[in-house]
Amino acid sequence: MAEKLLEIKNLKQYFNQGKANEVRAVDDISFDIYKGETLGLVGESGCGKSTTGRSIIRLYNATAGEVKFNGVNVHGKKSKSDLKIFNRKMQMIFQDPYASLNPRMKVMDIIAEGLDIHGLTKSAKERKDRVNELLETVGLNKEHANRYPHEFSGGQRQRLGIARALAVDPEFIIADEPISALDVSIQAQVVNLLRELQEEKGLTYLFIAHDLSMVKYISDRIGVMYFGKLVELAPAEELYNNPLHPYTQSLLSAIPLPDPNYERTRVRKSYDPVSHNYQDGEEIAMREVTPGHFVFCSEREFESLKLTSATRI
Amino acid sequence: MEKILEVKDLQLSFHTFAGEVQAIRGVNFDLLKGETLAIVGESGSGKSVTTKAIMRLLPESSAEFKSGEILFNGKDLTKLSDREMQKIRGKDISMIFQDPMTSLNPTMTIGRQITEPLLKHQKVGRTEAKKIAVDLLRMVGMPKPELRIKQYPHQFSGGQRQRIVIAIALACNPQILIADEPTTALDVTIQAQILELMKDLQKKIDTSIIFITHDLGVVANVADRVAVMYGGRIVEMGTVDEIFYNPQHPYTWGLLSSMPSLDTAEAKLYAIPGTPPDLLDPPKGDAFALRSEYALAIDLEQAPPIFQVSDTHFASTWLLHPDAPKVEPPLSIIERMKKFPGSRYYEGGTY
Amino acid sequence: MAKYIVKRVFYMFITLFLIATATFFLMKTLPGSPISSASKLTPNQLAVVEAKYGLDQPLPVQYGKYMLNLAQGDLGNSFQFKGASVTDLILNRLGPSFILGAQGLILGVSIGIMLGMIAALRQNSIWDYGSTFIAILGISIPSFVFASFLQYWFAVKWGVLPVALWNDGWKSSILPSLALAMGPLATASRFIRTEMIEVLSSDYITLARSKGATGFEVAFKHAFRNALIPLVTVMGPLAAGLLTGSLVIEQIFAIPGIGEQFVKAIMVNDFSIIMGTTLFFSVFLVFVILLVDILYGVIDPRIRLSGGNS
Amino acid sequence: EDEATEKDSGKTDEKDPVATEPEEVDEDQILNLVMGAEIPTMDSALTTDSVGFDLLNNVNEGLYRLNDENVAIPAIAEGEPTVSEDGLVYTFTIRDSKWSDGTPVTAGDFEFAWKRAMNPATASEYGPYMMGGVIKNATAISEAKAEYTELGVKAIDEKTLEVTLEKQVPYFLSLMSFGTFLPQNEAFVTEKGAEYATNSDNLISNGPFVLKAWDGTGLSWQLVKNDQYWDAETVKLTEINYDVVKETATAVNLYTTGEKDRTGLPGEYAMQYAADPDLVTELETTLFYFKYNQQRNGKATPLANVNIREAITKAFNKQDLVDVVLANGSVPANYLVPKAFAFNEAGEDFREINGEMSEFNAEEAKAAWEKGLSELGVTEVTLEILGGDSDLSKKMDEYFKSQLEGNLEGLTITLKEVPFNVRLDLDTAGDYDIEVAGWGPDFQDPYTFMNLFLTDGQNNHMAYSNPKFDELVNASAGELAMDPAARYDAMAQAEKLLIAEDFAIGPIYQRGTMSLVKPYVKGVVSHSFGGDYSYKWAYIEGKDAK
Amino acid sequence: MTQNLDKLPIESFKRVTIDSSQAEKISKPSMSFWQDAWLRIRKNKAAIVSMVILVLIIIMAFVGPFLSPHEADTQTITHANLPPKVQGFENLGFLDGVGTLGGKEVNLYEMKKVDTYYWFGTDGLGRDLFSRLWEGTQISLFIAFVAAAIDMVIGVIYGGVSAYYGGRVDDIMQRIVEILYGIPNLVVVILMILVMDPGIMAIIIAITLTGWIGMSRIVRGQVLKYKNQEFVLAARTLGASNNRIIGKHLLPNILAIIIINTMFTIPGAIFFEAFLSFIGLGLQPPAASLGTLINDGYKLMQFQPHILLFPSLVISLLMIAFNLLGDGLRDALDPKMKD
Ligand SMILES: Nc1ncnc2c1ncn2[C@@H]1O[C@H](COP(=O)(O)OP(=O)(O)OP(=O)(O)O)[C@@H](O)[C@H]1O
Ligand SMILES: Nc1ncnc2c1ncn2[C@@H]1O[C@H](COP(=O)(O)OP(=O)(O)OP(=O)(O)O)[C@@H](O)[C@H]1O
Ligand SMILES: [Mg+2]
Ligand SMILES: [Mg+2]
Repeated sequence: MAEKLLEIKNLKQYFNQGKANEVRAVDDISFDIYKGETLGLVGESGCGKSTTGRSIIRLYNATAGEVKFNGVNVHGKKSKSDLKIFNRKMQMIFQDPYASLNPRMKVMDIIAEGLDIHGLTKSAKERKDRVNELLETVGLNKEHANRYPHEFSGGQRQRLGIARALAVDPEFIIADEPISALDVSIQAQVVNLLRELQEEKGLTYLFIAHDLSMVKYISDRIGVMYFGKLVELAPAEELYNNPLHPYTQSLLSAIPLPDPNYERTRVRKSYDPVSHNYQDGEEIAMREVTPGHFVFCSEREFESLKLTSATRI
Repeated sequence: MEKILEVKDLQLSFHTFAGEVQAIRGVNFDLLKGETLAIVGESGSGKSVTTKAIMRLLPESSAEFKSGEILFNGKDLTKLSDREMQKIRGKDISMIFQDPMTSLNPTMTIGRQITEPLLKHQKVGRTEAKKIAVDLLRMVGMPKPELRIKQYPHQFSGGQRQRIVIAIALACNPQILIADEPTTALDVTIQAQILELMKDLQKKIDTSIIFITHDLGVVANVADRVAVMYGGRIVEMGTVDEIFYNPQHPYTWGLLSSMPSLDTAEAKLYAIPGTPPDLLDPPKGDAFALRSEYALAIDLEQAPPIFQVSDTHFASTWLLHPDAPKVEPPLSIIERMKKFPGSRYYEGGTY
Repeated sequence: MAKYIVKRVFYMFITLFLIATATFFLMKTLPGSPISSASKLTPNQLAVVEAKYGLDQPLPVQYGKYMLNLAQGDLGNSFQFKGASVTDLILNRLGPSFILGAQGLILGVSIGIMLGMIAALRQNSIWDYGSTFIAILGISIPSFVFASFLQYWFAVKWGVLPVALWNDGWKSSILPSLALAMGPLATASRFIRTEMIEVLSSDYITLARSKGATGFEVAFKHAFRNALIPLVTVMGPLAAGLLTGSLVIEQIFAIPGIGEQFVKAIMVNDFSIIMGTTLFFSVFLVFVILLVDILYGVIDPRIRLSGGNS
Repeated sequence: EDEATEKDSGKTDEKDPVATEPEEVDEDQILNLVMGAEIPTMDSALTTDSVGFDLLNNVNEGLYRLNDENVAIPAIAEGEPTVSEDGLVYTFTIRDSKWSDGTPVTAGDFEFAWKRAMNPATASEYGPYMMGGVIKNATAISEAKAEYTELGVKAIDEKTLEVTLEKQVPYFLSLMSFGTFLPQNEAFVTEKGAEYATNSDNLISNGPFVLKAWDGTGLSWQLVKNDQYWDAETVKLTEINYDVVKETATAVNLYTTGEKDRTGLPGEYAMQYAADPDLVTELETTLFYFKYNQQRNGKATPLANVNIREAITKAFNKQDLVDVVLANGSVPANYLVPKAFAFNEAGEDFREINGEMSEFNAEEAKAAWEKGLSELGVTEVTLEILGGDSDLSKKMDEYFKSQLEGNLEGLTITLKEVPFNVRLDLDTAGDYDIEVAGWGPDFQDPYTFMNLFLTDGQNNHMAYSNPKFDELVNASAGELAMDPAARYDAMAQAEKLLIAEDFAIGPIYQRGTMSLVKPYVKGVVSHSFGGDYSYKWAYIEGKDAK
Repeated sequence: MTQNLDKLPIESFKRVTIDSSQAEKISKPSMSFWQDAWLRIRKNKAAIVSMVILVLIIIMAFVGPFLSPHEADTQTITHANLPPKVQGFENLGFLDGVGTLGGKEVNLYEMKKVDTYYWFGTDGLGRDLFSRLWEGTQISLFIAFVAAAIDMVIGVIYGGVSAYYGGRVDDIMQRIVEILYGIPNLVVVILMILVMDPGIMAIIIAITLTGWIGMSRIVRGQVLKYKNQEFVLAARTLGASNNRIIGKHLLPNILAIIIINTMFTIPGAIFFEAFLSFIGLGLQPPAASLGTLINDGYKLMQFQPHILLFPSLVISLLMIAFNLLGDGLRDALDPKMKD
């Protein structure tokens, strides 16, 4: 497989650590992201998807664990200039198109913010040209540069967010539910744009969502999270066709599809963590059931999963 | 089947500081007894306003009812007094809202909130009402309902709250249940549970449901018939199969094909470009024309009338005019049409 | 809950300690002497008098003594009222202030709430403007002017109520309470109006209406309690303000209250009364704030008093 | 007595002669009064304020009492005392009278009270102040050179009190009516200890009235006729109800609605009530004057120059001041010893003897000013006026500023307005340029004013010193003490020296008060020093008729 | 359904290609937040009227003293206590120099033989109240504005730092505020005024001593709200410094609320100054403020109402205008404000 761009090792992110209201938002997860791929991350609301993304990009200081970007641990102590480089290489697109753009700034300044911070343009004219270019890249035009975010629709705003992220020429973009707040009819605009950009610029994505159908469409591999843990990680097709973890199965069975025939025959599976029946002392970990298909399971479950997968194929 | 609700040429505007927002620009539909009618359409297309108009819940200060009738069992709701309307609300027609987090009163126990419509409309005593409330909660699958009716909304999870809201809505066995995006704020797994619950309950008490959503997957799951709204109008209406497998309006096409099904594999999704129309100044002709690659010259001049496709299927697009050129819908739509017997792309086979 | 209160009481003591300390030293920097005829006395005589009050000792010693006495609940003796204990003085003066404060608060807040409700329910109508006008008038006219107006019209001109003094039972308290009520009235009505408008547009109100609740039920059963919550947060300072701020009204109506005495004490450097009153006010304020916070939890079930901050 | 400028309670002018018996007195003998301040204490040893002295005067009785002509007449003293040859030993006989608890008033009560006032443990302020230099050993006691028990007062027996003076004191008898010299019942005082006189329950009285319903700090109290009083027959009023009303407008309103029988009238109201028949205008014996501080913080001020002082003294229109700014019945003062206060043997007012001096005269002021400036070698002078913080003081200060700056070119006045006790502090420290000061007499003799400005006078604090003045004033209290005519002459000379030659102070006005008094209130006697009013002879007549 | 569409010409059914960039066009004119707010506030009649009144009062505060032929602190003692008299009103029954004297209506100008006009009458020292009123307004406004500005600066910094740095810093800073909050501020203020040399500065310091707490709480709430907003996070992922985040992202967003809150602190300060005057701790004469003027006037309310009337009117107008303007700004700047 391609080279690893990002290695996440035993990442933990606890909030209010040591207090009564401690939240283990991300609880010891490890995975890699390869150059040029899109890794989808799904899971129910509150399972820690955003926190994972934010920890990776250092918006939070991780409680424990490593995040290696191009082999360098970004969570270690870093000099200002190192940080700046890192800030350029890794970018984020946010969930809420309304909250993610400063309402008091013009589009021009919003998009140029990265340029300004990193001193990427020499003159005002260059800055302007670059912004216009970015606007065009995301399907808007230079007339929009002098407007304020509230004048845009959700889809347009989300594209502005993308343009902002692109301004610093990142290699890796974390897209935190970039479409869940958008209207169905314009979700496609954004997804198409992200894909186009990936092709053009060789970007790598971590695509976070809770809606599996769109994730499947855009992702090469998909990770499923449940309560702060990564429970399954597999190539997109594989995950859909052969979900192994009972939570993944339950999730897949719940996604409504725009197909009445399918809906009429849907059988929903429910997931109860108790059903694992884990014994004391059993080590539960990510285990590779089939090549590239990891499941969070015990040794005992692992064996039976391997068996069933084998029979399927 | 018997029509329980008829909406005729509803037109409604809001007066805001920026000007008149023509939110509803002539909506017609009817609701049959026991059926589920889904209304889909993008944000701002007027779904909520339509249903709130039925319930007469729009702010009187800014909403202006311009024309039309809303006939409920033959009675025109628009002509009722406030008092008469209050008797209908919660008893004959009730409503579920989008956000379970905000639609329960944070300072009132669940018990009081559920019993309120009972005490109001059913003439039952307090203890009796409490018993019914417990039963209702049990019915919507709440564990230990006797204990929980004494609790406050913040002590429940999102899914549980939505169940409570449903319990409230069903308290008086309404003839019509309006559900305005009841699951949008919920997780897919919880959403699935809620949808199942609603369908079960509908079977039990035989209400008619108006179900608003923009999620076509949900529509496919719950609806008998579907109305597609755009820019304050219903642009297409038909049975669920007609809409999903034989859509006629380019907006419906866009909607359907922008949602990847699990087997979509095209490099590019079909995307509707641009932004929704500004209802402060709605476009002259077809509101969707500016975003449509199938636009005809007349679309820019004149709003299309409603064309009938089948007994149950109507669409408002000039493309259905006999003189209009035959256009190729997007590929994914053609795929769908192949499954529908009445469509021109029908390929037979399993339906 | 218990833990929360313990924690709050602990903070209360720190607050009081700091206030006592700050006031003590601040007060000692006040120009002037508490001994009224100091200028007539020879240094010798003055020394005798100062020794009696312990004023001859160095500041830190005076401070230490004061704090020690304070810890035992002894506020010392007044300078102005020779030999009168400050505790007695405060207790004697507390009643009228408290009655006026309570009546003013209840009157002001209840009328204010009513005006605010009317304004919110009939937004942008003549009712709204009328009640806003009254509320703003309430905060636009200095209380002493308002009090004088009341006194002149109700007592002097129409003779329906006593002019002043605290000797006609309940009747004596009407005008001063009214004058005091203006502030809370304005605050309450503005808070309630803003909040009601906000609450009335919330989803759960729409849900209540969709259940068939009448306008009255919506306003009082559903919206009111929620709209009250922010008002409750300002009630603490408001109540304390009424008690401490009533000095103007007490002076005009010649009420033997605690506020009236306070400014006088400052003017004549009556250290023990200044200290005593300040501490009393502080205890009251801190206590009321605590009370309000507890009340807050009662009104809003979402707030559990678990020691966390908002 | 130092005086703040504003005073709220007015006094009645006595038109009805006390002697004539009233013909038809009302059934209800109740008087309702307002007071401007609370009672700080009823312990005569500790009282320092006018409210306290006023009440003590009506609740207790000393050896002497002021009558309606402000002449001290024997009260608890049975007739005039016998005075020793050298004029130093007075022997009083005590009349048969009782405390309100029925115990007799004895000579020992006087001895006890006076010694108690000198006892350092009592920390009395007025005891040493009033007795110092008068009663034998008082000064020594207050300087801790003698025991308080050595004070020159002795009860020979129950009925005989012997007082030994330090030196001859011509006004001694009038002092005997002053609050500090009242008797105290030893048994009662000892029993109550620290609680004594802190409220009406811990108090007994030997005067016309007893105090009731006073909680020690409250705003209301009552005087009720004392049946045990030896002269109870004379007392007509059964009840006097007091309420403290600090807001003058409120007091006027209470008067208007008939709840109160008397109210002081602030100057602002004067114009409106000018024609009111209830209006009573009365001249007090309190005098206000500029103190010119010649040395501030060790440095000579421009006021060290006599011409500058003269200029300021003459540069403001006093008539306008009293007519328009004060408008309360005050009169312009061109003197130090007030009008209608001290009289010589022949009954002539000291004022008539010494006349007016340094009156307002803009021309003379200007001339003196220029002279002074050139002597100082400057063209501009900035001076601070230290005044009180009452509204009236402030208004007055504004007037001074405008007048002085208008009449004296190159003068800039800054104003500093502080509470009374702060002003006293600054005065004692000599930290001011010009102070608006006031003085009310402590006894009925010009000496109470003159001694203020002795070089080491307790109230000098303005670096004024003139040996000639000292000599004259000291003589009046020393060698001339028993020669009334020469005394007056010496003091008249001293006053001239002080005001017309040295311009050490600049007299401003003699305070008057205006009050509204219900016409049915009769027989109230007002006093020029000590307690303000006596109600012993007061009665209500004609209220019922209304 | 009857369809009567025969009349349509065939060419109307030609397909047209829609310029896709056309679809992204925003038809509304571009409007910044402030322009939008201005539009909203323009619709709010009360706010506009308030604004006009405020501007007028402020202008008068500076120009007023020059309009009158009489100077503010010239004492013409013979003209003391005159009622208002305005040219041209002599025969109209008001503002004609008639006042009550001892319960009777008297033309005091005639009585005192004054042949000049005092539009708002005179005070007890014969000073022209018109000039004095405007000078007083000037001083009151000065006190209020300076106090509000100081409140704002301290409050914004304190609240901002507390919320932005959060954690321990916030904990400690909030404990301090809690304690300050527990101090009866009237007490502190009065003590402070007496300890300091009396005057404008003392009053301003006294007002601001605890005045900033309200602002700091509001700012803290706002910063807490905004600092985790996604646009701030976005700036942080771009490597923005704290200064940049505070200056470009936080401040501009909370500015509206700061302004609104300031609109309410200004009248509060004016009022407090009036209150201090009443208890005798106000300005030192001859300086006048609305507070001292009202205090001078209120005792004479029954006889010479004009002394009280005009300053009361101005203070009330100021209060009403600032409050309504504040309300209007709140509606305009922050339609859904909820801290
Ligand atoms: N700053 C924080 N302090 C405390 N708890 C937090 C914080 N941020 C997130 N959490 C908690 O961590 C958990 C994971 O949150 P996170 O936002 O990562 O979930 P998510 O999977 O992104 O959910 P969603 O789909 O709703 O965006 C949640 O329980 C959340 O309440
Ligand atoms: N109270 C109101 N005042 C002014 N305009 C309103 C009001 N309520 C709705 N509108 C406008 O009416 C139009 C239709 O709104 P509606 O809420 O019906 O949309 P919707 O289809 O329900 O959208 P969503 O999917 O976002 O809920 C929108 O343009 C909206 O801005
Ligand atoms: Mg998230
Ligand atoms: Mg909606």
